[in-house]
Amino acid sequence: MTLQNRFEDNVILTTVDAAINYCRASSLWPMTFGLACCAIEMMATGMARYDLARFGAEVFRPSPRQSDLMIVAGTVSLKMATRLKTLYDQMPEPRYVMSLGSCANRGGPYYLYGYHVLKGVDRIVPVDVYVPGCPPIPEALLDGLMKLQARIREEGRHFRRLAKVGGETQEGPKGA
Amino acid sequence: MVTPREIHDRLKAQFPDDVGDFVEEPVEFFSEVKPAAVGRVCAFLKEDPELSFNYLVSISSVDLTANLAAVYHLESMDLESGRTRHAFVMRAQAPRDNPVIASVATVWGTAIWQEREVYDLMGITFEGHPDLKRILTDDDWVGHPLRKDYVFPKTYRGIDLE
Amino acid sequence: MSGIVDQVQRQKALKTDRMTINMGPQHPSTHGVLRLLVTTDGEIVDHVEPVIGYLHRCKEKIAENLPYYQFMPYTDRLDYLAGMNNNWAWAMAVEKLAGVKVPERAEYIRVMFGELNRIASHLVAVGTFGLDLGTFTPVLYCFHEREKILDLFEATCGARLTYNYYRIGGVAKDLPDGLVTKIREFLDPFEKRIDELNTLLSENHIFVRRTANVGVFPPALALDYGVTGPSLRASGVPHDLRRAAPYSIYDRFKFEVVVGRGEKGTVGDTWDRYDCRVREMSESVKIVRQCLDGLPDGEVRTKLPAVFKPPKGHVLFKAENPKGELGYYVVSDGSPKPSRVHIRGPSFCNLSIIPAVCRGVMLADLVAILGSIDIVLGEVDR
Amino acid sequence: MQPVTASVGAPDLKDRLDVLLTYLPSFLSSHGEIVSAVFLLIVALAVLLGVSVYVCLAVWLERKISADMQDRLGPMRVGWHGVVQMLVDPVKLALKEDLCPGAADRPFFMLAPFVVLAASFATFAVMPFSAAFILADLDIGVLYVASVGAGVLVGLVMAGWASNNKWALFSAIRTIAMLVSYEIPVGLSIVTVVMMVGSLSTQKIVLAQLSDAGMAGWHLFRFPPVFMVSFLVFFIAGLAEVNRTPFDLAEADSELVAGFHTEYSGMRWSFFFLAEYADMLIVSMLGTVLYLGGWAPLTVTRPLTIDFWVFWGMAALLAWYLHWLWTRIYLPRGEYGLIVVQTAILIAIALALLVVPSLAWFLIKSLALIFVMMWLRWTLPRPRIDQLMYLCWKVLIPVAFVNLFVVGVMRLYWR
Repeated sequence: MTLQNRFEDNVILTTVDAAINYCRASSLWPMTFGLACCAIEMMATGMARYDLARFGAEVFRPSPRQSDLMIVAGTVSLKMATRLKTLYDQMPEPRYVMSLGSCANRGGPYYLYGYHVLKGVDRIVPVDVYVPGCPPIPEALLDGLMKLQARIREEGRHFRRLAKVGGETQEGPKGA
Repeated sequence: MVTPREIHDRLKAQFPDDVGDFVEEPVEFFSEVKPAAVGRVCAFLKEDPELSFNYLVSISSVDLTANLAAVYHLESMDLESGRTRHAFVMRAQAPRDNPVIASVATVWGTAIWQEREVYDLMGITFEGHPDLKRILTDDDWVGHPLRKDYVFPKTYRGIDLE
Repeated sequence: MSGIVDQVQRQKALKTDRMTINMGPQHPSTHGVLRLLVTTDGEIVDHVEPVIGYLHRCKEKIAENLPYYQFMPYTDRLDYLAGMNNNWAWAMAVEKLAGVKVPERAEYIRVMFGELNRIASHLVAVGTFGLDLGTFTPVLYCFHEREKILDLFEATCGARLTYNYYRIGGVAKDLPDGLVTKIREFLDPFEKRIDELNTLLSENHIFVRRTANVGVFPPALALDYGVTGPSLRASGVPHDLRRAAPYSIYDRFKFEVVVGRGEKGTVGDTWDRYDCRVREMSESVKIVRQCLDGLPDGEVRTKLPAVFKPPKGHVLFKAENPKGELGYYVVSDGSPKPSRVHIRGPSFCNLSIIPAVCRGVMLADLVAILGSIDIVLGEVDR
Repeated sequence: MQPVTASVGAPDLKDRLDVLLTYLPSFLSSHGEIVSAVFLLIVALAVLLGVSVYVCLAVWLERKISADMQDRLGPMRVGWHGVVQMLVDPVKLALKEDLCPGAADRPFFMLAPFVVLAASFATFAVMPFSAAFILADLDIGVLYVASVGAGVLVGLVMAGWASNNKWALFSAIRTIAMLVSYEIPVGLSIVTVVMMVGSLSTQKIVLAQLSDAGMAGWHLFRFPPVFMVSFLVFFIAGLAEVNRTPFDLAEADSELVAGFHTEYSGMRWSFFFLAEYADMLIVSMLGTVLYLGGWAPLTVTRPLTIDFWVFWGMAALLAWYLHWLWTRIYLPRGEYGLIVVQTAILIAIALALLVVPSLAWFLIKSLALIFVMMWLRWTLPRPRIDQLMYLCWKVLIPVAFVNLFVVGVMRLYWR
């Protein structure tokens, strides 16, 4: 059996889990990775008016190795798709992906005639949060971030993601 | 100020075999130039002290069904005053099955990328270009997207595009 | 003795090699998804080859498949820092092709928003340029001002970045109530903010040392590579389409064409390109003020048929965008959809000069030069 | 389970305890080094813990200070004004996956963060936190800081080389060039102080600055402007030594992605981070020891004497003047009531500072220097590598040499 089933839910473990999840949720460092228009709104979110720092997420790390959150901000072209996958692979677990904007979600306005546009970033990397908009306003990005934080806080066990490295899916029923 | 008509006449006198008709459309006038002669003609347009077209605005490709065409927009700019002295448009058509046009990359630096773009998206080959390869799409891309008969790919590097 | 000779021999046999580095597509200072293949000799850059296309979004193909009206939102996403200007150029290109007249009030509104967007775009350019040179704070001050402009846009058309506000034959709708006052309220303290920026960044000794005499674009070379906009003007060529070939109603306004003066170094160096943008913001403020003073009443949009068919023909229309000359080459075959649209992106041409000027500079200078020409990848790759 | 041992074990244990209690005092008195070693270990762990706590605090402070300078709020959501952020980040980093790139030189890659961390933490051994609280009052204390501190360089180069990443390699090359060069001005300005005091011991240097006149005894104010120049050279070169902006070329975000730690993740990366902030503290502490009187109080040591009133009177006048300037620029005139209150507060602070222990003085001064470092970081752009070398070899080193010469002459004739 997997490692997970050796531990039953008990007070200590769940408390530790909750604390760890809280830490992870409150310290989501995004990668400096802007693709298109949405990246400008992502920058605007980091700036004084919207101030991503309030959520502890202003530490934009230029290297994927040190980041927790990949904000796919903008259109993923086919030329970029393989590189994006590489970047995702370079991130250490636990890692989260936010698909920002219609293009990253589903191809957006380029869905129909965009021969060179990937129709949804979830075709190559697992996505945790989708933020709609073209581009989403900074409030939407903040909302997405808070939704992601809420999800992380509710994660079943802190090693759930670790246990599934290399697995097919990152998602599963809670506490599976 | 030299009008496009006068420039066309000068070109016709200089290159009687290479320069074709002067087409007057409602908004823009242009000269037809033989594809193999584009390099020569452009070098002349740039070097001639009176014309001195020092600014290639753009090379636009057009799919004319039977032929593929490249449209060159040229301007002559006075570096002191920043004014445009005169402008000129010329078009070169090459047959669809073997679209080859002489390169102007040695005449204007900006043509290096612009010709690569035309090659990438329209599939016109520029003869004499120092480094003609795809620029916007990746090297393993199939087809030239801006042609009217282009079929959208179904998959690319294992990614489903439907 | 022989030991020393051996050592010398061995040193001669030591070979130094060029190193090829991949800068991007994910790199903090490539302003998006540009990739630079840099061959270096230690810190000295030997050769740079930009690799573009990571944001190729098939705009030209899409334009062929959509009616003229419907391509408008896509133009927003070309140079996404200056959506208004892109809209405007498209509108004017089609208007020129079809011979559509634009009402007076719409022209004023168009100029006004075009210039406001120019300020917003330059603010980002200037701020991120500071970011490239390693100072983080100016960009926040710049975005602070930019947000105020975006507020004005949001009040008018409801969007912060991709406006889709201009229409063929005018603008989408009239200004909301009280916007004129709001614009004035923004403009009055804005010039002081520019002074603040100059104190913080432009006159900073380290900043000047980093940018002056670095990456000089000689005017003839710049034009040869099709460099336009502030980058060309910084080289001392006063070429501004607003003055050289006035479109819309630019012939009515008094403003100065900003050129590089070589104040801190050579004409056409990185500092000049930066400085031109800063000074251009003041000029844009002047134009907006004149617009506000002369804003007439009346219609804002010419009525056009729902199925809009321009006559057969083709046109290349260029407009002076914040980055340079944005050109739309539109071919119409008389149908509701354009037969071919080619976009001459200013950033595309401005970027192409990089291999020519970045030989022998240091790696840090390469970043500075790249930042100073202010590219937007949406426009480079289209 | 073996219950047998448990039943017969009881008398044995009592016997052993008796033996232990009988012989332990004599053992300890005859082996004093063990006692001191254990004691040192405890103190060293305390310092280690203290420095780690400081790093967490400094990171939070840096985020808040930068936010304040940039007109934003900074961390707000976890705890009061995001103060818990300094616990949250380390926990997250500790639980992140520890990656080692396949092409990396694995042993060196794994080892490098520890080398850096060990080198920078080892220097705390000779820091005189107070008159009594010093781990090792070496006779060559300052030399020890300079030489052990240089061990950081080894770690950084290891990291840069072993990562097998071109950006990291670039950064390593820059680090070598920079750190080796900047050791010289740092060393030269340290020598000026050492010549003045006549000792390399950090504690002796502090004691030499301890006087009844308070601040006037600090080296910084000795023979103005000689030691002020020396301090400036030390501080600028020190900034470069610790890779802080404007001299953070080794990890220049906009050029080298993240420099030598591009490939590091999780805890190993946070070790670099820890070392960077610890290095900042070392330079600040060393600056404090050498120029700012170490743990010597800011005020005069004898309260309520004429020196005391002169010093704080001057301070009050200065505060009044600054306030006057401020009102001239930003506020309507005539707020003299505020100035009176301000002066009163100043004097109250002065009285309160008299009871501040010397350890706190040391920390306050060091943190003040750290604040200056942060302030510079969020204000200045970054020079180019050749300009950095120019600054070192053609500006700082000549200045430091001239300064050294002047101090030498003064030491000879002007005791």
